[in-house]
Amino acid sequence: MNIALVVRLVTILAAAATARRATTCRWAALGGSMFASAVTLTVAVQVIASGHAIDGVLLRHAASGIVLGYSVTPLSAWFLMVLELIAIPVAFYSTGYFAHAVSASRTAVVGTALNVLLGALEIVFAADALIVFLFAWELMTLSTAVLVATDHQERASRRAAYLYLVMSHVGTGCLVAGFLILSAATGSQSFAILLSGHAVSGPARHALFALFFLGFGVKAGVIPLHVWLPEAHPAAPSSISALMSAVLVTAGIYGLVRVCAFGLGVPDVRWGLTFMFVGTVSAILGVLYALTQIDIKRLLAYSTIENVGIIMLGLGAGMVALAHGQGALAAMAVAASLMHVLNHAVFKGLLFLGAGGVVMATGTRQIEQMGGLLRLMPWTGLCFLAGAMAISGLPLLNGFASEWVTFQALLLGFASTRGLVRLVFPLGGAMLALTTALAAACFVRAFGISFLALPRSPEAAGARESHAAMLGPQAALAALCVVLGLFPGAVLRTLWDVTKSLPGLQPPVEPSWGAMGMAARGSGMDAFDHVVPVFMAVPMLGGLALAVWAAQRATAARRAPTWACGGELTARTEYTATAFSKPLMLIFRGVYRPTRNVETLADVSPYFPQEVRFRSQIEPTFERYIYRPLGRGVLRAADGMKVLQAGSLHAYLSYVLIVGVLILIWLGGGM
Amino acid sequence: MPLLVWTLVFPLVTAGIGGIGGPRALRESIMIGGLTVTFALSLAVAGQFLAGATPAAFGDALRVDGLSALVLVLCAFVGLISGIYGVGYLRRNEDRGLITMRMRREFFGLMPAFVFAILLVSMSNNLGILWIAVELTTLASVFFVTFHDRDTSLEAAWKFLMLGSLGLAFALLGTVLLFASGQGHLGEGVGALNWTRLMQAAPIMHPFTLRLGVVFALIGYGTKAGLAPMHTWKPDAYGEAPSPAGVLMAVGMLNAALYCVLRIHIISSAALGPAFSGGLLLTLGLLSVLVATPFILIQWNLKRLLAYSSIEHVGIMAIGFGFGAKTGVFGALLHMTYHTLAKPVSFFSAGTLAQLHSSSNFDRIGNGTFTRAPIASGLFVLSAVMITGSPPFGLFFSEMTILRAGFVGSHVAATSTFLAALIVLFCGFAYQVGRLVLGPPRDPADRRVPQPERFDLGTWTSIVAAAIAMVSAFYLPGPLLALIRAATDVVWGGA
Amino acid sequence: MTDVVWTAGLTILQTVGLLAVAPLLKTVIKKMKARLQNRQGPPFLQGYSDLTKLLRKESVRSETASWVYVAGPRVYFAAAIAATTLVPVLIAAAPLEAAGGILLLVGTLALGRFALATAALDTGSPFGGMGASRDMTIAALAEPALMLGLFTSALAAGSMNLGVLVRGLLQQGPSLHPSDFLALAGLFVILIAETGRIPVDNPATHLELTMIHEAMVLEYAGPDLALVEWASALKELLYMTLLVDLFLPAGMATHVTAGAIVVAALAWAGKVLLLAVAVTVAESTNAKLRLFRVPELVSISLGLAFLALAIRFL
Amino acid sequence: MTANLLVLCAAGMLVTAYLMVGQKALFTTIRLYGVQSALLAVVAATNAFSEGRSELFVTAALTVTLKGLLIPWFLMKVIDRIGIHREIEPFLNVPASLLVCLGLTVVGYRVSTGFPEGARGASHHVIGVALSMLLIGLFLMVTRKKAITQILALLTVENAVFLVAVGVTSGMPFIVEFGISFDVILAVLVLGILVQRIVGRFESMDVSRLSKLKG
Repeated sequence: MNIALVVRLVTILAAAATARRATTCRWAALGGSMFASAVTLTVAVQVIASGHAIDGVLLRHAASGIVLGYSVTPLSAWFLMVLELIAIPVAFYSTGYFAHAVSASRTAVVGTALNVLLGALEIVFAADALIVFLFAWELMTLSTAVLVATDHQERASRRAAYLYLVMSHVGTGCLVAGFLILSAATGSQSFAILLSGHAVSGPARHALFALFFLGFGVKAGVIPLHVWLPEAHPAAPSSISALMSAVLVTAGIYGLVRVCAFGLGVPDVRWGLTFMFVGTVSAILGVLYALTQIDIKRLLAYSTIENVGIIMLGLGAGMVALAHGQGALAAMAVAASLMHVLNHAVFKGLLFLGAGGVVMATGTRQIEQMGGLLRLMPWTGLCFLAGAMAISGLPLLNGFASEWVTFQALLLGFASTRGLVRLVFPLGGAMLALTTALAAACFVRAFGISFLALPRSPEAAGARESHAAMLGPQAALAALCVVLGLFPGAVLRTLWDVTKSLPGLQPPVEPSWGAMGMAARGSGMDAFDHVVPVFMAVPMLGGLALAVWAAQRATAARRAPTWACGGELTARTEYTATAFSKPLMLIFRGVYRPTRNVETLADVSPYFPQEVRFRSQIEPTFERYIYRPLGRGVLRAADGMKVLQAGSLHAYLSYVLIVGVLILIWLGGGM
Repeated sequence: MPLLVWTLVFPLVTAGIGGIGGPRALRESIMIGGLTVTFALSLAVAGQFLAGATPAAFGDALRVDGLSALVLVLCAFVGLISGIYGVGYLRRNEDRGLITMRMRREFFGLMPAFVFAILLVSMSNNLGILWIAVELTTLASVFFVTFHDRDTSLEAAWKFLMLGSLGLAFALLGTVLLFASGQGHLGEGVGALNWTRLMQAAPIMHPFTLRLGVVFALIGYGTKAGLAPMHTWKPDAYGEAPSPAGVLMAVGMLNAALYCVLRIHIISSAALGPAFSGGLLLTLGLLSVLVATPFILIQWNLKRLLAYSSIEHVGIMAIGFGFGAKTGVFGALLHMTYHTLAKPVSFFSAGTLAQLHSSSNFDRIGNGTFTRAPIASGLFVLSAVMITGSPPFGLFFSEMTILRAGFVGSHVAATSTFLAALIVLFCGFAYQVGRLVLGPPRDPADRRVPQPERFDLGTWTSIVAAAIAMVSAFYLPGPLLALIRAATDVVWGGA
Repeated sequence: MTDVVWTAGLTILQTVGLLAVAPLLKTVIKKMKARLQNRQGPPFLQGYSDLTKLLRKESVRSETASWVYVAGPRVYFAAAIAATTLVPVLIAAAPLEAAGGILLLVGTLALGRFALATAALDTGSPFGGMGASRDMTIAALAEPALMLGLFTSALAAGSMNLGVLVRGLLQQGPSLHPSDFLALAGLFVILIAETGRIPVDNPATHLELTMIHEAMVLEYAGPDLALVEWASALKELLYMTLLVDLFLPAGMATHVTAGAIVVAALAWAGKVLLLAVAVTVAESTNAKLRLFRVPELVSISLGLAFLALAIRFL
Repeated sequence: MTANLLVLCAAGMLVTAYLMVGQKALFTTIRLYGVQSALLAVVAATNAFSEGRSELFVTAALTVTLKGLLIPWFLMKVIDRIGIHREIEPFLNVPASLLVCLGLTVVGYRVSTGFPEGARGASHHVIGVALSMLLIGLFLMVTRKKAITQILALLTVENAVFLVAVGVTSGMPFIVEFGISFDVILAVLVLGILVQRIVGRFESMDVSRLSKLKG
């Protein structure tokens, strides 16, 4: 671990030193980063394999006597593993990507910030005490802000960076308060003691839960704390966006798991329900917003919110189970959410990398301007399709696996709890089903509109396939999607080892079905359900073969133009992304509150319009009704304070007079 | 003659020569030389203290204990770097022909005089001498406020002097009352006002008189330190003073004033227990932080921004002392140290930016300075990160320590308010820095094209200062740490 | 080893069997509809001749289409076939129940839908897009209701694996719990929605603007179209069988003897026919709903399913 | 006897302070300040007698020369040099001001009761007067617009402090006393210079116009 961080440090220095020569700097920063990540990965794997934590000290801050130490517990190791599994491909990708997408003058900044971010994330996951955690947490925030503001000429990215900073600082404030209250209560700083769960009890516990929920929720981007996410993630360079969406949010998740779920003693049922509720809302709203985006990176960002929601749902189920003292069930639910952390990281990373390639090739982020890219960038297209299918939770790919486990957890939760609470579980399941189906719709749209049919703009028509250095990582991640999808058992088994280390969880002793399959057992029922994707692959291939054989005449097909109602087929006759999501937009108009205005420009008579302009937009509910008023209020209050310093010496003197009189009255024991 | 007297003599002499005149090169070298020697001497004095001695002179009128040693070293350091930067700063204006003879005399004469006054404060053990020394700092700094001789600088100077003198009157009353409360137990002669004697007499002082005295003294010296609601002179004065003097005021004078506040605080803690003056400090500190916050959010002027930030920081230190307990006091002193190291960077870089654009008004400077003055802007961002208490820099650790002391001392409400204020402050700073540094480059059609940034003395000084501040975040030299510990003992241990 | 052979054999037999029957079902429903409208209707073997004709035809493809367009029908077909292997038909055991249960089934069908919808966007024809959009929309709305409906019976039987589930139901014997009827009603609506029947969709329409499923496959011709048609027929049969399994498993063969199989076959045919009649009636007595009325219909079924769950377990 | 004299002088100083609040002519105010300082000197002298502390005589002498004569003379000179009309226009009209000052006096006296009855039983009166004067002086600073009047107000505050020093503590250590007086002189000089520069720039010494620096 130390080695890894030393490497990071060296890399940072190297990157800073070679700032003037962009190429050298790029290779130094990214190469070093890959090396460091590899080292950390080995540490993580080692911990997970052995099941024993690795501790150590990074630095002693002599001045304040604060010791920055780390302790890689199995849980930390899991998150570290996820982090590095993405970090390495991202760095590799960046070697090709930065060359074109990041101006030479900024390479050093980006390279350095990237390494700082990764280092900070590593420390966040491995931190063993309060101060070091907050230290890394802050560092993470700052470096991310720098990355978001990379393109600071753009007003949008400045705004995004600022919004991000503000939101995360409010969050951090909650964390500082929470942790310091804990440490004041225990008189210690080490997580081992702080998060032993015996620190506080009574209402204070709920207050702390609220603080931590807010603090980590902001980073995780759960609704309604999400507003920064769809601004910040797209603003950064795509490979960074991949990192942010895939891993940065998991820092928030990590906190929620480590502190909210397992750090404050046996969770209260209401906490679990809060998690499930927030999770469901985030999932559905997230995917609904994603559905209507035409900026591909914003679309992916919103889908991140959706997946965080799914993760929260599983976690919440686990907490409810813990509250009911059902260790086995809780273990499964938590495992489900942790599994989804991994899977989401993989396919979201993949999708962002793909999007990055596309944006670079077409020079636009609007999918309405793309189209027909599959023929021009076949490999990117293929990988993106794989990612799209994975995120839509289709079998044989990894998305399905984790959602399957989540479903199981929810159903078993229903089967093994009593009272009205139990109805929450199947409802959660139904909502999860809705989410998945909507996600499928969303990504049919995303892939179909941007990669299929005719190019919708000259830029798209002129797109060229990405550099091999950028394709490699995508291929690797796509492959990972398939492997994790076909052998979910292996992942689940690993997770049993991880969950073993968490208090109150009782993972099954003998994991059945080996690497290929997963089984779910409920209390009282054996083999509630199991799944072995590989088996499913067989009839699939069989059916495919049959289809090909049956339709063999189709192999020699005649080509003919698409029928466009007798007209000529152009990009303008194609179905647009907006049109695609129109039905859902109308069905869920309660959520979107869409506003549309149509203006008809006619010169002779209104019945023969020259031009019809149509604009439709969805209302940014949270921004408009929560955040904007808040910000305005603060500024107005600040403005009001101006009168204190209005420039009149007499006023200033009167303050002193007043203070003097008041204090004299006070000392005189009142009048 | 003992070493600490030399420490005072040198800046005084330097001031004298600087005031007389002579060729530019000579003046510059004399000032830098003098201040360097002063710094070296202050280190030597601190060394004596660490070696176990307690340097003193004039019948303990001057006496260097842990607290004095710490403040002495910090102030001497600030004096040195601001002196060097000042030379660079003046050169820039000389090149642009903005400097008159009066300015030269004032600058080279008053800079070391100011340093002298501050050092005198930090060493004096006699409350009377202390008061006189503080008065001297005021008189010395007034002329820096009027330095540029603009309408606004006169206005600022008047306000500064009025509030300052009023504060000093209060401080004097406080001193008199302290003296009165201990009458009969303090003996005769100058020594009667010695802090050490007051400390001995503390337990038997007349409580009411003492209380009144403490209150007035705290308000008085608090005015000099810029605690709200007596802070109102600060933005005006800082906004008008040239940056090098600004640093001396924002760090040197601030530390000195805090030193006085602490001396009073210690006496009252010894006599009445820490709750009384501690509570007062906590209230004033919290008030300062809360007052500073909104003005940082809506600030329109670079230097005033820094002024409010210094109000915030003095507030933070006061809060730390107010929380009390060893942790709080230690945190506050640590904060003082790191603030002393970090603040000059922001003043220097801000000063450079202001000079390049010949204005410190955000609207006049316009945004996107990064493309025009990368070094200064970079340093400014860096210093902003430092003084907002973000990791990996020192103020993060000190603020954490103070916050922790607050929660441990179960001042939950106060600490939470403080924390919230800190967050808003960060947001405000982030916004201001963002709009200043980032953004598209100013269009070439613009007439107000700034001076090109050059690698001159000023720039180098700021770079070095930044380097020191950054290194110090991770490594404070052992002796300095020992000083902080000793100072903590003085303030809390009552040793 | 033997059980591998057994599984393989059963899988192939059942798949082939269902593939063979599927076109008949569609025709039967057509026929019954025609009769209700006092028309003659097509001959019973119409479905087969359509398929053979289509399969023999030359295939024409859009110039703008890519490999996705080609893959679409094939994956759709394969998914339908794969799905059948998870469903018990005659014997109280699904051929591939080792692979997984209800969730996998739903997932597999979703896979097919995904493939077809993507392919529909590939030609650049506005109708393809329209069809895809509407199909995905309705599917998305149907999904939660479907899941809830399935959960109800799964939780009742204590398993999500259709094989285990059916055996469980058979052991419990016929239950007349009201929740079953509610769930059945709910799932029937879903059946209609998913198989593109009136009132949700009109399989017989020739007006593009009202099409959903048809619009999606508008561009396909010849063998490609044949695959799509065949697969959707299979899918319909599959859904019906699923309903039968969940709510009326009586008569299934619990052990493999010729007699039992024959009985099971007759029983199955009867039950499916019953459902077919129900579908026909629904189609003939309702007018097609506007697209934006569909959510209401589906939400009704969602409500039914949830009600079923509630009254069953509270 | 001495005690009565002390209280008498102290009361006299308070009266001068009230008169300062009460009337408008600039020169009169300055003279009033002179008188006030003289009374302060008397207090010092009385204490010198009663305590038999010779250095208090020096203090008294210093006070008379510096505050009683030098400073008033200097201020008048400044006024003459910049020749502005000698009216004072306060923010608050006289009756209101007097009322406020009464309140402040009450506060001052109320606090003074907390003090120990010093050797001569006078101290709490002296303290009361001193605190009241302090507050009144501060009040004058707040309400007076002209730079000079503000300086006078400040000096009144200073006098109040000195009154405590000589009246209650029977004198601070001499060196300190000397240094302090010296500083006061310096301050006044600087203030004078500033006033001249202000008037030279704004053609007025109405400091309420100095309000450009906001926010």
